[in-house]
Amino acid sequence: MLSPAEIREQQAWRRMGLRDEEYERIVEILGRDPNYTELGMYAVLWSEHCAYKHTRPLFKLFPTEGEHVLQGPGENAGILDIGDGLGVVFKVESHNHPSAVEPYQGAATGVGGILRDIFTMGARPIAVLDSLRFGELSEPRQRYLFGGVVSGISGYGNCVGVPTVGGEVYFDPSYSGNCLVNVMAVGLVETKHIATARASGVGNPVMVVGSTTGRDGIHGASFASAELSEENEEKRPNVQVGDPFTEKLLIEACLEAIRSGDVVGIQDMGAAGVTSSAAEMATRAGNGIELDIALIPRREEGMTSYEIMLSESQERMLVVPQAGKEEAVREIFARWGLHAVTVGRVTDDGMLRVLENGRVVAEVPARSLSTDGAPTYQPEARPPADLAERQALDLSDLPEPEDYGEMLKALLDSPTLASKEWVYTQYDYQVQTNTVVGPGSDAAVLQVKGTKKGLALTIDGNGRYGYLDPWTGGAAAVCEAARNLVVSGAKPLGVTDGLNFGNPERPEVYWQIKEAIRGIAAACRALGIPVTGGNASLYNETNGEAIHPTPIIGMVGLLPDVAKRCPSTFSRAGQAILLLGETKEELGGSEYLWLRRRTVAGRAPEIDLAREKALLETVASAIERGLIQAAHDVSEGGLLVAVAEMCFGAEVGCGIMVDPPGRLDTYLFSESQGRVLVAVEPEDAPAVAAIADERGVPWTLLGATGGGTLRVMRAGEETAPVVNERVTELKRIWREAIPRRLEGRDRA
Amino acid sequence: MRVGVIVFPGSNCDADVQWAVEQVGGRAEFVWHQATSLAGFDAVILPGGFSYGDYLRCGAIARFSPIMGEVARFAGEGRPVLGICNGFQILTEAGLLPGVLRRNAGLKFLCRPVHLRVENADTAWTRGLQRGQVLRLPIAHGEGNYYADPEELAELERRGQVVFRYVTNPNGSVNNIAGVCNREGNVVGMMPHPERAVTALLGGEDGRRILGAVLSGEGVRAC
Amino acid sequence: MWKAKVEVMPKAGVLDPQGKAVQGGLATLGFAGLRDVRVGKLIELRFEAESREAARTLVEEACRKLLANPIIEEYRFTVEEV
Amino acid sequence: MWKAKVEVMPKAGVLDPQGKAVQGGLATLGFAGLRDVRVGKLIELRFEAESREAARTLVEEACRKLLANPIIEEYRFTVEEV
Ligand SMILES: Nc1ncnc2c1ncn2[C@@H]1O[C@H](COP(=O)(O)OP(=O)(O)O)[C@@H](O)[C@H]1O
Ligand SMILES: [Mg+2]
Repeated sequence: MLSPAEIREQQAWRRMGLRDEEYERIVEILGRDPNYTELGMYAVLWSEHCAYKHTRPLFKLFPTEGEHVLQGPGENAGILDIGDGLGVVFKVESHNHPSAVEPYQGAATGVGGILRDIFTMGARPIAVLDSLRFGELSEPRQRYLFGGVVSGISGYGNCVGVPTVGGEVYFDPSYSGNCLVNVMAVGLVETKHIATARASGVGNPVMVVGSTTGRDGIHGASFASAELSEENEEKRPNVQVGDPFTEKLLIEACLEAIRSGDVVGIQDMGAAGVTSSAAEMATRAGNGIELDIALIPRREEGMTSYEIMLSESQERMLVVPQAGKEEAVREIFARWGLHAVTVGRVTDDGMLRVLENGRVVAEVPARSLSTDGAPTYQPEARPPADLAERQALDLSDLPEPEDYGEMLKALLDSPTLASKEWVYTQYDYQVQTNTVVGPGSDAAVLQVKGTKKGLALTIDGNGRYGYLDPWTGGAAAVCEAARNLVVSGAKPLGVTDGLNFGNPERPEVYWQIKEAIRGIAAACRALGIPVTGGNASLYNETNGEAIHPTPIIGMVGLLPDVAKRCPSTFSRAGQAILLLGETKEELGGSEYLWLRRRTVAGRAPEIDLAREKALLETVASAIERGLIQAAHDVSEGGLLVAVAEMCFGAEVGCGIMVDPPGRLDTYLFSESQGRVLVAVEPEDAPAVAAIADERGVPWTLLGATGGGTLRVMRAGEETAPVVNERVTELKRIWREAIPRRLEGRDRA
Repeated sequence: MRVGVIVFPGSNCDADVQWAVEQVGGRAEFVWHQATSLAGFDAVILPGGFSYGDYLRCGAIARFSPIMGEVARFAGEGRPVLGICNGFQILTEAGLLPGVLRRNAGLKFLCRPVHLRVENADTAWTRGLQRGQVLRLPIAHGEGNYYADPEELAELERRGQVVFRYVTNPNGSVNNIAGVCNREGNVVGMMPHPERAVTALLGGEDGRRILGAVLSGEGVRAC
Repeated sequence: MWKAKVEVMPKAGVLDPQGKAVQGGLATLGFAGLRDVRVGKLIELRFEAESREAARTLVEEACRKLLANPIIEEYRFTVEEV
Repeated sequence: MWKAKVEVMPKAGVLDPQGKAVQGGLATLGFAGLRDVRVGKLIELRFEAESREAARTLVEEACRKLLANPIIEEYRFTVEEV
């Protein structure tokens, strides 16, 4: 470890990712030069990953209040009140960089980390959702990453016994060098047992519980805050290995300890390990913490104070029990085979004081380390120079497809649109016996035992829209998530956002971040859905190439009566199919355009928030009145793909009649927002139309369910359908698209 | 009827089994793996999950838990014992059921509904069913690939110890075996999860008959 | 202090899907001439024992009781003093 | 025909939950004096190659590309003619 003088001489902070002015700020705070351990602590906690230096100033744009909000941003996760003395705790977290390096463990520890954010609030985790982005499956490396990430999530989630009930997967070359792995976890808490992450009560002991501390993941947070490149290859931290078995024990032990009433505060050790949990817990309570690292149980010999303070060993928590209750807490953990060791106490001086065998090795104001104390930046923001070029799209030299049936098959065979069964059958989506609607629908629906209620969960985002127009990318993600909940019969209650972008120090990236956040905020305000927390992952770049700006929205909704959930697929013949909303000539950023041209171009589909709201109200009201037999939102792939998906569930075909004013491909494959397909009993169609009319929502009677084929007719040409394909064949292609690519098979 | 649900470190279907038993009108209580008595219980269920993380072989470590001696005694008295998924694996490792469960042939964890044919309706847990009847139950396992060596297998078939067979084999199990019982028929192990299929809301009720067999007293009478 | 190296391999005659998968994987990577792949476990133990004899007895018992399942696996081991 | 024995073990310092679980399991079984357990993979390959040199090159490449994950595992191997 370098001396303070050597640190200055070598400008060692730069290697740790700190700027010169940040180092000077540390000197100012301390009134002296930091020692090596202290410098490391600041470096990690002031990393983008921990401190949100570039995004924090923008978060104030989000609406964070609402009648259901029990806990907004600021704690480990947000909480929504669902009545009956229960709260839903939820949050999303990214594990992009670790997964790009070691997909299995990167994704596995991502699941472990976000689950700890949930049970640290006193909630039992009840669901996981995963939002994934990879490059194209034609590349062997992408197949390796995809397979590894999915089995990592499966390996961890299944073992801890939390069902993975939903998610999304997109494939686009922009993610080739930087896959995205965002995981959302959801928990249920009795509101009287909500725990906080505050180190309250001067003199209370501070305990380390769970796993032992090793040298893994040191500087993981800084690593997550830098671009991936060849040069920083050897800077890669020791990869953290997840131990879901220990996590399962930790869940049970922590929940038991919290319920016992003996615990004052509890916080998981995530990025930046004990440094971050101690600094944050102390800061939230306005106190200090003193701890002796010699007391922390470790699994390796000869660890330095620096290593112990920065280790990101998994499955650990910091617990502040009531003074005198250490033994009771220790016993609870011992019963679960876990250690709980007193390592320090809460002080009144606001300092995070680190001792090693009684000798002070670091001493800094806790607040200065915490998110509140870190510097913030609002660098220059400027639209990309080629924005106009990106948004230009001339269809005149794109002839309409000759065979619409083949075009539909090509779309269903696109891995982005295809069935994700290969993914979710690897997840235990039923453990805990709450899963009423599992993966494969618009939203997952869980029953809430002991009540009639249901929770609906979804996670959505589209990086291509973000690339063409980041405001729209943000707003569209919110609207799609809300639509997915509403078509399932739920009322959206709250949002957690996952912001995935490139290097914020580049003006066009910072512009994307700002625009996306503005878009999310505007949509949340318009739809009346508060944001209760989220995560930002920046520096998703490889060798100077940024990912598409990819804001992701996780959303939770409530069904007063879970028995009234609405399915997303046709159940039988003879029902009328209505399209609610308007189809515009919007091929920009569509999967169709990608398949035909391999380009992401044009204007992102337009978002009209007032119309979106009217649409959601229409659907909600029609479902509420029992008029809807099935409802499905129209998203990537456009209208025809959405119709096909509705056929697949029970293998019920349909015929639809179209009469587009312009090109037929634009009508069938445009990804216009604000559209929902519904199946209704014929006699109910007028009532549904009336509800739509009342709210000014355009509607179209498209056709009817029935038969074993999917048929598309142009008005006036009923005898010569432009599409006439067997549903079973379409479904086969759609189900096979991903496995066949992984197994190197051609489309049969 | 009191059902003891054994909780090993890493069990994660324990609460599900308790809930399911209650749904079919029984009472279930947890028994910690370090307990040494099953006094007062009429039946015992070893639930699914990942005992000790299943890091070595599924069920290999759990079978040494203190309670397992008592489970063996309980089973030896002819009383009903059911192992579901990880519980089945533990029972085979403990030698209370024949065979072993290997990694799925596809090497992937597999969660989905399957169809099972009832092969033996005379066990403590299948009295409520009919031979040849087809049930729909969910599976969720990475190591459900049943194996017994050829002689043992022939014996099992001869004695009717195969309780359930997959209609379509999802995992490579020999003879499509999804569940087996001991010679006496009071100890049954199965990979599918009956506790996940006890209400229509969760997608099916076929599991009720299995859990219910013991509760109605039929299972106890069977022995 | 003793160190034991325990090798647990699928028994001959028992299908080894993992070995098959690795074989397939290596073949796609262009490993020509591959005839057979078997995948097993390697377990390294460090422990105290009075004598080589005692050390072997301990490991033998660990194998029989826990480390290998005789229905599908076979084991062998070496011990050395360290 | 050549036979290679590849040993893949978790790197020192990397958490080995399997090893930890086995250690705990053996302890409950009464295996006293156990200090450390690590669990890895043992892969046996049989294949054709021109020479020992060629055989080693093939296996080395198989290890790097597929059999071991260099970020968390280390490997060593032996080859012999059979
Ligand atoms: N990574 C995944 N994990 C779990 N479920 C997934 C995953 N990807 C997709 N799914 C399931 O497939 C459904 C369809 O996915 P998607 O087409 O993205 O839905 P939507 O457009 O309605 O959001 C999802 O709602 C989800 O239930
Ligand atoms: Mg949808």
